[in-house]
Amino acid sequence: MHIKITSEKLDTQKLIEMVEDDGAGAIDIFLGVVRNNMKGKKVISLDYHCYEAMSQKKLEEIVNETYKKFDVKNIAVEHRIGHLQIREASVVIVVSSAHRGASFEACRFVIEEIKKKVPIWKKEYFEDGETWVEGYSPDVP
Amino acid sequence: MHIKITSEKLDTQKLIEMVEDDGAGAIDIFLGVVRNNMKGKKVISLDYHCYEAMSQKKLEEIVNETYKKFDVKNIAVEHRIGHLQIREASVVIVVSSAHRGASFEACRFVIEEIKKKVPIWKKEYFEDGETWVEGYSPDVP
Amino acid sequence: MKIKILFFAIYKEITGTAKLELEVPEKTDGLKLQEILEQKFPDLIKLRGVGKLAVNLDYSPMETVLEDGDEVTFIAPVSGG
Amino acid sequence: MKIKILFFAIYKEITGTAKLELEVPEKTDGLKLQEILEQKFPDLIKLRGVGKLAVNLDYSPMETVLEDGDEVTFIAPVSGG
Repeated sequence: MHIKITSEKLDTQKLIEMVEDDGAGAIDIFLGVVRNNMKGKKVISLDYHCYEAMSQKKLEEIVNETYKKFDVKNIAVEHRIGHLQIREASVVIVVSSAHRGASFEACRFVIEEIKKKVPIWKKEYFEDGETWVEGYSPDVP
Repeated sequence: MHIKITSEKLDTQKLIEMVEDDGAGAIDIFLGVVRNNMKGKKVISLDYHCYEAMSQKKLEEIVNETYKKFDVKNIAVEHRIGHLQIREASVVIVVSSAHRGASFEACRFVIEEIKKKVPIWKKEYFEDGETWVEGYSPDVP
Repeated sequence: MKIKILFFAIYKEITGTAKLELEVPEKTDGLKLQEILEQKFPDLIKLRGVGKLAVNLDYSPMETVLEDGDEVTFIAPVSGG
Repeated sequence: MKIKILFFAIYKEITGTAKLELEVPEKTDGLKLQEILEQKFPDLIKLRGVGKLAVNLDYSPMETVLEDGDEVTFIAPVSGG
Protein backbone atom coordinates (compact mmCIF):
# COMPACT_ATOMS: atom_id res chain seq x y z
CA MET A 1 0.00 0.00 0.00
CA HIS A 2 1.25 3.46 -0.91
CA ILE A 3 -0.75 6.54 0.06
CA LYS A 4 0.40 10.12 -0.24
CA ILE A 5 -1.04 13.61 -0.16
CA THR A 6 1.27 16.00 -1.92
CA SER A 7 1.46 19.44 -3.45
CA GLU A 8 3.84 18.18 -6.14
CA LYS A 9 2.89 17.09 -9.66
CA LEU A 10 1.71 13.46 -9.66
CA ASP A 11 3.94 10.89 -11.34
CA THR A 12 1.81 8.08 -12.78
CA GLN A 13 4.76 6.04 -14.02
CA LYS A 14 6.31 5.97 -10.54
CA LEU A 15 3.07 4.61 -9.07
CA ILE A 16 2.79 1.95 -11.77
CA GLU A 17 6.26 0.72 -10.82
CA MET A 18 5.16 0.60 -7.16
CA VAL A 19 2.32 -1.84 -7.83
CA GLU A 20 4.21 -4.15 -10.20
CA ASP A 21 4.16 -7.78 -9.12
CA ASP A 22 5.34 -10.95 -10.85
CA GLY A 23 1.88 -12.40 -10.36
CA ALA A 24 -0.04 -9.40 -11.72
CA GLY A 25 -1.58 -9.75 -15.16
CA ALA A 26 -3.51 -6.49 -15.07
CA ILE A 27 -3.05 -2.93 -13.88
CA ASP A 28 -5.84 -0.37 -13.91
CA ILE A 29 -5.06 3.29 -13.41
CA PHE A 30 -7.47 6.14 -12.81
CA LEU A 31 -6.54 9.79 -13.16
CA GLY A 32 -8.81 12.56 -11.98
CA VAL A 33 -7.98 15.58 -14.12
CA VAL A 34 -8.82 19.29 -13.91
CA ARG A 35 -11.24 20.09 -16.69
CA ASN A 36 -12.06 23.47 -18.16
CA ASN A 37 -15.70 23.65 -17.20
CA MET A 38 -18.10 22.97 -14.36
CA LYS A 39 -21.70 22.65 -15.45
CA GLY A 40 -20.93 24.76 -18.51
CA LYS A 41 -19.07 27.52 -16.67
CA LYS A 42 -15.47 28.10 -17.75
CA VAL A 43 -12.94 27.07 -15.12
CA ILE A 44 -9.53 28.81 -15.15
CA SER A 45 -7.79 26.81 -12.42
CA LEU A 46 -8.53 25.39 -9.00
CA ASP A 47 -7.27 24.83 -5.50
CA TYR A 48 -7.55 21.65 -3.47
CA HIS A 49 -7.55 22.13 0.30
CA CYS A 50 -7.50 19.25 2.74
CA TYR A 51 -7.58 18.15 6.34
CA GLU A 52 -4.37 16.25 5.89
CA ALA A 53 -4.24 13.96 8.93
CA MET A 54 -7.85 12.88 8.49
CA SER A 55 -7.47 12.51 4.70
CA GLN A 56 -4.48 10.25 5.23
CA LYS A 57 -6.47 8.16 7.73
CA LYS A 58 -9.55 7.90 5.48
CA LEU A 59 -7.42 6.96 2.46
CA GLU A 60 -5.80 4.18 4.51
CA GLU A 61 -9.23 2.92 5.59
CA ILE A 62 -10.48 2.97 2.00
CA VAL A 63 -7.44 1.12 0.68
CA ASN A 64 -7.63 -1.47 3.47
CA GLU A 65 -11.28 -2.07 2.68
CA THR A 66 -10.43 -2.41 -1.01
CA TYR A 67 -7.83 -5.10 -0.27
CA LYS A 68 -10.50 -6.99 1.66
CA LYS A 69 -13.23 -6.67 -0.98
CA PHE A 70 -11.25 -7.41 -4.15
CA ASP A 71 -8.59 -9.94 -5.15
CA VAL A 72 -5.84 -7.42 -5.86
CA LYS A 73 -2.07 -7.45 -5.50
CA ASN A 74 -1.11 -3.83 -4.77
CA ILE A 75 -2.74 -0.42 -4.52
CA ALA A 76 -1.11 3.01 -4.73
CA VAL A 77 -2.97 6.30 -4.32
CA GLU A 78 -1.78 9.88 -4.42
CA HIS A 79 -3.92 13.01 -4.13
CA ARG A 80 -2.55 16.37 -5.05
CA ILE A 81 -3.44 19.52 -3.14
CA GLY A 82 -2.78 23.20 -3.76
CA HIS A 83 -3.18 25.12 -7.00
CA LEU A 84 -3.79 23.09 -10.17
CA GLN A 85 -4.11 24.03 -13.82
CA ILE A 86 -6.41 22.57 -16.49
CA ARG A 87 -5.22 19.08 -17.61
CA GLU A 88 -3.24 18.47 -14.41
CA ALA A 89 -4.05 15.34 -12.42
CA SER A 90 -5.56 15.78 -8.96
CA VAL A 91 -5.65 12.10 -8.06
CA VAL A 92 -3.99 8.94 -9.34
CA ILE A 93 -5.11 5.46 -8.29
CA VAL A 94 -3.18 2.39 -9.47
CA VAL A 95 -4.26 -1.18 -8.80
CA SER A 96 -2.59 -4.43 -9.86
CA SER A 97 -4.24 -7.85 -9.84
CA ALA A 98 -3.85 -11.32 -11.33
CA HIS A 99 -7.01 -10.94 -13.43
CA ARG A 100 -8.38 -7.77 -15.00
CA GLY A 101 -11.83 -7.66 -13.41
CA ALA A 102 -10.48 -7.06 -9.93
CA SER A 103 -8.25 -4.14 -11.02
CA PHE A 104 -11.09 -2.33 -12.77
CA GLU A 105 -13.55 -2.85 -9.93
CA ALA A 106 -11.12 -2.00 -7.14
CA CYS A 107 -9.91 1.14 -8.91
CA ARG A 108 -13.48 2.32 -9.40
CA PHE A 109 -14.32 1.53 -5.78
CA VAL A 110 -11.38 3.60 -4.51
CA ILE A 111 -12.32 6.72 -6.47
CA GLU A 112 -16.00 6.47 -5.47
CA GLU A 113 -15.04 6.15 -1.81
CA ILE A 114 -12.56 9.03 -2.02
CA LYS A 115 -15.29 11.26 -3.40
CA LYS A 116 -17.57 10.32 -0.51
CA LYS A 117 -15.27 10.23 2.49
CA VAL A 118 -11.94 12.01 2.19
CA PRO A 119 -11.96 15.57 3.61
CA ILE A 120 -10.62 17.37 0.55
CA TRP A 121 -12.32 20.42 -0.90
CA LYS A 122 -12.07 21.93 -4.33
CA LYS A 123 -12.31 25.65 -4.98
CA GLU A 124 -12.83 26.61 -8.60
CA TYR A 125 -11.69 29.88 -10.12
CA PHE A 126 -13.80 31.32 -12.93
CA GLU A 127 -13.23 34.44 -15.00
CA ASP A 128 -15.65 36.31 -12.74
CA GLY A 129 -15.06 34.79 -9.34
CA GLU A 130 -14.53 31.65 -7.34
CA THR A 131 -16.60 29.04 -5.56
CA TRP A 132 -16.28 26.06 -3.25
CA VAL A 133 -17.51 22.98 -5.07
CA GLU A 134 -20.30 21.17 -3.25
CA GLY A 135 -19.59 17.47 -3.40
CA TYR A 136 -20.73 14.58 -1.26
CA SER A 137 -21.87 14.99 2.29
CA PRO A 138 -20.10 12.22 4.19
CA ASP A 139 -22.13 9.63 6.07
CA VAL A 140 -21.76 9.84 9.81
CA PRO A 141 -21.97 6.53 11.69
CA MET B 1 -7.87 7.89 -32.09
CA HIS B 2 -4.41 6.41 -31.85
CA ILE B 3 -3.84 2.72 -32.61
CA LYS B 4 -0.49 1.01 -32.98
CA ILE B 5 0.93 -2.48 -33.05
CA THR B 6 4.59 -2.39 -32.15
CA SER B 7 7.47 -4.55 -31.05
CA GLU B 8 8.84 -1.73 -28.91
CA LYS B 9 8.28 -1.27 -25.17
CA LEU B 10 4.96 0.48 -24.51
CA ASP B 11 5.08 4.04 -23.17
CA THR B 12 2.03 4.68 -20.98
CA GLN B 13 2.91 8.32 -20.29
CA LYS B 14 3.06 9.11 -24.02
CA LEU B 15 -0.41 7.66 -24.53
CA ILE B 16 -1.81 9.62 -21.58
CA GLU B 17 -0.56 12.82 -23.22
CA MET B 18 -2.25 11.78 -26.48
CA VAL B 19 -5.73 11.61 -24.89
CA GLU B 20 -5.48 14.78 -22.82
CA ASP B 21 -8.29 17.22 -23.49
CA ASP B 22 -9.30 20.47 -21.79
CA GLY B 23 -12.77 19.05 -21.28
CA ALA B 24 -11.64 15.72 -19.82
CA GLY B 25 -12.10 15.23 -16.08
CA ALA B 26 -11.15 11.56 -16.05
CA ILE B 27 -8.65 9.22 -17.68
CA ASP B 28 -8.74 5.47 -17.23
CA ILE B 29 -5.78 3.36 -18.27
CA PHE B 30 -5.57 -0.40 -18.54
CA LEU B 31 -2.31 -2.31 -18.80
CA GLY B 32 -2.20 -5.98 -19.67
CA VAL B 33 0.97 -7.31 -18.09
CA VAL B 34 2.92 -10.56 -18.46
CA ARG B 35 2.53 -12.56 -15.27
CA ASN B 36 4.68 -15.38 -14.00
CA ASN B 37 2.11 -18.13 -14.08
CA MET B 38 -0.65 -19.60 -16.21
CA LYS B 39 -3.07 -21.80 -14.28
CA GLY B 40 -0.35 -22.40 -11.70
CA LYS B 41 2.39 -23.27 -14.19
CA LYS B 42 5.48 -21.07 -14.06
CA VAL B 43 5.86 -18.82 -17.11
CA ILE B 44 9.37 -17.68 -18.06
CA SER B 45 8.50 -15.33 -20.91
CA LEU B 46 6.22 -15.18 -23.90
CA ASP B 47 5.82 -14.24 -27.52
CA TYR B 48 2.92 -12.39 -29.09
CA HIS B 49 2.34 -13.11 -32.79
CA CYS B 50 -0.20 -11.29 -34.88
CA TYR B 51 -1.88 -10.90 -38.22
CA GLU B 52 -0.94 -7.27 -38.35
CA ALA B 53 -3.17 -5.86 -41.11
CA MET B 54 -6.26 -7.56 -39.71
CA SER B 55 -5.35 -6.67 -36.10
CA GLN B 56 -5.03 -3.02 -37.09
CA LYS B 57 -8.44 -3.17 -38.82
CA LYS B 58 -10.15 -4.93 -35.90
CA LEU B 59 -8.64 -2.46 -33.40
CA GLU B 60 -9.97 0.43 -35.48
CA GLU B 61 -13.43 -1.15 -35.56
CA ILE B 62 -13.37 -1.71 -31.80
CA VAL B 63 -12.28 1.85 -31.07
CA ASN B 64 -14.89 3.28 -33.46
CA GLU B 65 -17.58 1.23 -31.75
CA THR B 66 -16.36 2.44 -28.36
CA TYR B 67 -16.65 6.09 -29.43
CA LYS B 68 -20.24 5.38 -30.46
CA LYS B 69 -21.24 3.52 -27.29
CA PHE B 70 -19.64 5.73 -24.63
CA ASP B 71 -19.37 9.48 -24.06
CA VAL B 72 -15.58 9.67 -24.29
CA LYS B 73 -13.14 12.29 -25.53
CA ASN B 74 -10.15 10.32 -26.83
CA ILE B 75 -8.94 6.73 -27.02
CA ALA B 76 -5.39 5.47 -27.55
CA VAL B 77 -4.46 1.80 -27.83
CA GLU B 78 -1.14 0.07 -28.38
CA HIS B 79 -0.48 -3.66 -28.46
CA ARG B 80 3.00 -5.00 -28.24
CA ILE B 81 4.14 -8.06 -30.20
CA GLY B 82 7.31 -10.14 -30.11
CA HIS B 83 9.15 -11.45 -27.09
CA LEU B 84 8.08 -10.12 -23.67
CA GLN B 85 9.39 -10.67 -20.16
CA ILE B 86 7.47 -10.96 -16.88
CA ARG B 87 6.10 -7.54 -15.75
CA GLU B 88 6.25 -6.04 -19.25
CA ALA B 89 3.04 -4.58 -20.66
CA SER B 90 1.50 -6.31 -23.68
CA VAL B 91 -1.33 -3.83 -24.15
CA VAL B 92 -2.11 -0.32 -23.01
CA ILE B 93 -5.54 1.29 -23.41
CA VAL B 94 -6.08 4.92 -22.43
CA VAL B 95 -9.48 6.64 -22.46
CA SER B 96 -10.34 10.20 -21.50
CA SER B 97 -13.85 11.48 -20.78
CA ALA B 98 -15.64 14.37 -19.09
CA HIS B 99 -17.00 12.11 -16.33
CA ARG B 100 -15.35 9.07 -14.81
CA GLY B 101 -17.99 6.42 -15.53
CA ALA B 102 -17.49 6.58 -19.28
CA SER B 103 -13.70 6.18 -19.04
CA PHE B 104 -13.93 3.09 -16.87
CA GLU B 105 -16.63 1.46 -18.95
CA ALA B 106 -15.07 2.28 -22.32
CA CYS B 107 -11.63 1.07 -21.22
CA ARG B 108 -13.12 -2.22 -20.01
CA PHE B 109 -15.09 -2.59 -23.23
CA VAL B 110 -11.97 -2.14 -25.36
CA ILE B 111 -9.96 -4.83 -23.55
CA GLU B 112 -12.86 -7.31 -23.62
CA GLU B 113 -13.32 -6.77 -27.35
CA ILE B 114 -9.59 -7.08 -28.03
CA LYS B 115 -9.55 -10.42 -26.27
CA LYS B 116 -12.44 -11.64 -28.41
CA LYS B 117 -11.68 -10.27 -31.86
CA VAL B 118 -8.12 -9.19 -32.55
CA PRO B 119 -5.99 -11.86 -34.27
CA ILE B 120 -3.10 -11.91 -31.83
CA TRP B 121 -1.76 -15.11 -30.33
CA LYS B 122 0.27 -15.67 -27.22
CA LYS B 123 2.86 -18.40 -26.90
CA GLU B 124 4.06 -19.08 -23.38
CA TYR B 125 7.47 -20.47 -22.52
CA PHE B 126 7.72 -22.66 -19.44
CA GLU B 127 10.77 -24.29 -17.90
CA ASP B 128 9.90 -27.52 -19.69
CA GLY B 129 8.44 -26.35 -22.96
CA GLU B 130 6.11 -23.96 -24.70
CA THR B 131 2.48 -23.74 -25.67
CA TRP B 132 0.05 -21.64 -27.67
CA VAL B 133 -2.50 -20.13 -25.32
CA GLU B 134 -6.09 -20.97 -26.23
CA GLY B 135 -8.15 -17.87 -25.90
CA TYR B 136 -11.44 -16.80 -27.41
CA SER B 137 -12.78 -18.25 -30.61
CA PRO B 138 -13.98 -15.22 -32.57
CA ASP B 139 -17.61 -15.02 -33.66
CA VAL B 140 -18.12 -15.26 -37.38
CA PRO B 141 -21.03 -13.23 -38.79
CA MET C 1 -11.87 21.37 29.53
CA LYS C 2 -9.97 22.43 26.46
CA ILE C 3 -10.58 21.28 22.88
CA LYS C 4 -8.85 22.04 19.58
CA ILE C 5 -11.07 23.14 16.74
CA LEU C 6 -9.89 23.17 13.12
CA PHE C 7 -11.55 25.08 10.29
CA PHE C 8 -11.24 24.09 6.64
CA ALA C 9 -12.52 25.35 3.30
CA ILE C 10 -15.74 27.38 3.67
CA TYR C 11 -15.51 27.16 7.48
CA LYS C 12 -12.05 28.67 7.37
CA GLU C 13 -13.23 31.47 5.09
CA ILE C 14 -16.18 32.33 7.30
CA THR C 15 -14.31 32.23 10.60
CA GLY C 16 -11.12 33.73 9.19
CA THR C 17 -9.14 31.25 11.21
CA ALA C 18 -7.69 27.77 10.74
CA LYS C 19 -7.39 26.71 14.34
CA LEU C 20 -8.84 27.58 17.71
CA GLU C 21 -8.12 26.33 21.23
CA LEU C 22 -11.32 26.66 23.19
CA GLU C 23 -12.29 26.22 26.83
CA VAL C 24 -15.72 24.53 26.91
CA PRO C 25 -17.89 23.09 29.73
CA GLU C 26 -17.65 19.39 30.60
CA LYS C 27 -20.08 17.19 28.57
CA THR C 28 -20.17 19.59 25.63
CA ASP C 29 -21.35 17.68 22.56
CA GLY C 30 -21.22 18.58 18.85
CA LEU C 31 -24.56 20.39 18.98
CA LYS C 32 -23.52 22.50 21.95
CA LEU C 33 -20.16 23.25 20.32
CA GLN C 34 -21.97 24.40 17.20
CA GLU C 35 -23.94 26.90 19.28
CA ILE C 36 -20.83 28.15 21.03
CA LEU C 37 -19.11 28.67 17.67
CA GLU C 38 -22.15 30.40 16.19
CA GLN C 39 -22.00 32.91 19.02
CA LYS C 40 -18.35 33.59 18.26
CA PHE C 41 -18.82 33.61 14.46
CA PRO C 42 -22.46 34.52 13.66
CA ASP C 43 -22.02 33.80 9.92
CA LEU C 44 -21.58 30.12 10.78
CA ILE C 45 -25.35 29.92 11.10
CA LYS C 46 -25.44 29.79 7.29
CA LEU C 47 -23.68 26.43 7.49
CA ARG C 48 -26.13 24.80 9.91
CA GLY C 49 -26.90 21.29 8.72
CA VAL C 50 -24.23 21.49 6.02
CA GLY C 51 -21.17 20.23 7.83
CA LYS C 52 -20.62 16.89 9.51
CA LEU C 53 -18.81 16.62 12.82
CA ALA C 54 -15.43 14.90 12.94
CA VAL C 55 -13.71 14.09 16.23
CA ASN C 56 -10.11 12.87 16.32
CA LEU C 57 -10.03 12.11 12.55
CA ASP C 58 -13.36 10.21 12.41
CA TYR C 59 -16.85 11.27 11.41
CA SER C 60 -18.97 11.30 14.55
CA PRO C 61 -22.64 11.99 15.32
CA MET C 62 -23.45 15.54 16.46
CA GLU C 63 -24.50 14.09 19.82
CA THR C 64 -20.96 12.87 20.53
CA VAL C 65 -19.81 14.14 23.92
CA LEU C 66 -16.40 15.74 23.59
CA GLU C 67 -13.46 15.08 25.85
CA ASP C 68 -10.55 17.14 27.01
CA GLY C 69 -7.89 17.40 24.29
CA ASP C 70 -10.18 16.32 21.42
CA GLU C 71 -9.42 17.59 17.92
CA VAL C 72 -12.72 18.61 16.40
CA THR C 73 -13.81 19.97 13.03
CA PHE C 74 -16.85 20.39 10.81
CA ILE C 75 -16.58 18.80 7.37
CA ALA C 76 -18.39 20.60 4.55
CA PRO C 77 -19.49 18.37 1.65
CA VAL C 78 -16.22 16.98 0.27
CA SER C 79 -15.17 17.45 -3.35
CA GLY C 80 -11.83 15.69 -3.70
CA GLY C 81 -10.84 13.11 -6.30
CA MET D 1 -8.08 -18.40 -59.97
CA LYS D 2 -5.32 -17.56 -57.54
CA ILE D 3 -5.68 -16.82 -53.83
CA LYS D 4 -3.20 -15.84 -51.14
CA ILE D 5 -3.26 -17.91 -47.96
CA LEU D 6 -1.56 -16.75 -44.76
CA PHE D 7 -0.68 -18.98 -41.79
CA PHE D 8 -0.28 -17.68 -38.24
CA ALA D 9 0.52 -19.16 -34.85
CA ILE D 10 -0.32 -22.88 -34.63
CA TYR D 11 -1.21 -22.92 -38.34
CA LYS D 12 2.20 -21.58 -39.22
CA GLU D 13 3.89 -24.16 -37.02
CA ILE D 14 1.98 -27.05 -38.54
CA THR D 15 2.39 -26.00 -42.17
CA GLY D 16 5.92 -24.70 -41.71
CA THR D 17 5.03 -21.74 -43.90
CA ALA D 18 3.69 -18.22 -43.44
CA LYS D 19 2.28 -17.61 -46.89
CA LEU D 20 1.12 -19.57 -49.88
CA GLU D 21 -0.11 -18.51 -53.32
CA LEU D 22 -2.51 -21.19 -54.48
CA GLU D 23 -4.33 -21.90 -57.75
CA VAL D 24 -7.83 -23.10 -56.84
CA PRO D 25 -10.99 -23.89 -58.90
CA GLU D 26 -13.61 -21.17 -59.43
CA LYS D 27 -16.31 -21.14 -56.68
CA THR D 28 -13.98 -22.62 -54.08
CA ASP D 29 -15.37 -21.79 -50.63
CA GLY D 30 -13.79 -21.96 -47.16
CA LEU D 31 -14.79 -25.59 -46.64
CA LYS D 32 -13.34 -26.65 -49.99
CA LEU D 33 -10.14 -24.68 -49.29
CA GLN D 34 -9.81 -26.44 -45.95
CA GLU D 35 -9.89 -29.80 -47.75
CA ILE D 36 -7.34 -28.68 -50.31
CA LEU D 37 -5.00 -27.51 -47.52
CA GLU D 38 -5.49 -30.72 -45.53
CA GLN D 39 -4.32 -32.66 -48.58
CA LYS D 40 -1.19 -30.53 -48.78
CA PHE D 41 -0.59 -30.49 -44.98
CA PRO D 42 -2.22 -33.61 -43.45
CA ASP D 43 -1.55 -32.44 -39.87
CA LEU D 44 -4.02 -29.59 -40.41
CA ILE D 45 -6.80 -32.14 -39.84
CA LYS D 46 -6.05 -31.73 -36.10
CA LEU D 47 -7.24 -28.14 -36.35
CA ARG D 48 -10.61 -28.93 -37.96
CA GLY D 49 -13.29 -26.88 -36.28
CA VAL D 50 -10.72 -24.88 -34.31
CA GLY D 51 -9.95 -22.03 -36.68
CA LYS D 52 -12.31 -19.44 -38.08
CA LEU D 53 -12.08 -18.30 -41.69
CA ALA D 54 -11.03 -14.74 -42.43
CA VAL D 55 -11.23 -13.28 -45.92
CA ASN D 56 -9.66 -9.91 -46.73
CA LEU D 57 -9.25 -8.96 -43.04
CA ASP D 58 -12.76 -9.91 -41.92
CA TYR D 59 -14.15 -13.00 -40.22
CA SER D 60 -16.30 -14.82 -42.76
CA PRO D 61 -18.49 -17.95 -42.73
CA MET D 62 -16.83 -21.13 -43.99
CA GLU D 63 -19.36 -21.17 -46.84
CA THR D 64 -17.99 -17.91 -48.24
CA VAL D 65 -17.15 -18.34 -51.93
CA LEU D 66 -13.64 -17.06 -52.58
CA GLU D 67 -12.67 -14.76 -55.39
CA ASP D 68 -9.54 -14.27 -57.41
CA GLY D 69 -6.92 -12.36 -55.42
CA ASP D 70 -8.52 -12.90 -52.02
CA GLU D 71 -6.29 -12.92 -48.94
CA VAL D 72 -7.45 -15.82 -46.79
CA THR D 73 -6.42 -17.21 -43.40
CA PHE D 74 -7.65 -19.41 -40.58
CA ILE D 75 -7.75 -17.77 -37.15
CA ALA D 76 -7.04 -20.03 -34.19
CA PRO D 77 -8.64 -18.90 -30.89
CA VAL D 78 -7.08 -15.51 -30.19
CA SER D 79 -5.18 -14.73 -26.99
CA GLY D 80 -4.05 -11.13 -27.25
CA GLY D 81 -4.57 -8.35 -24.73
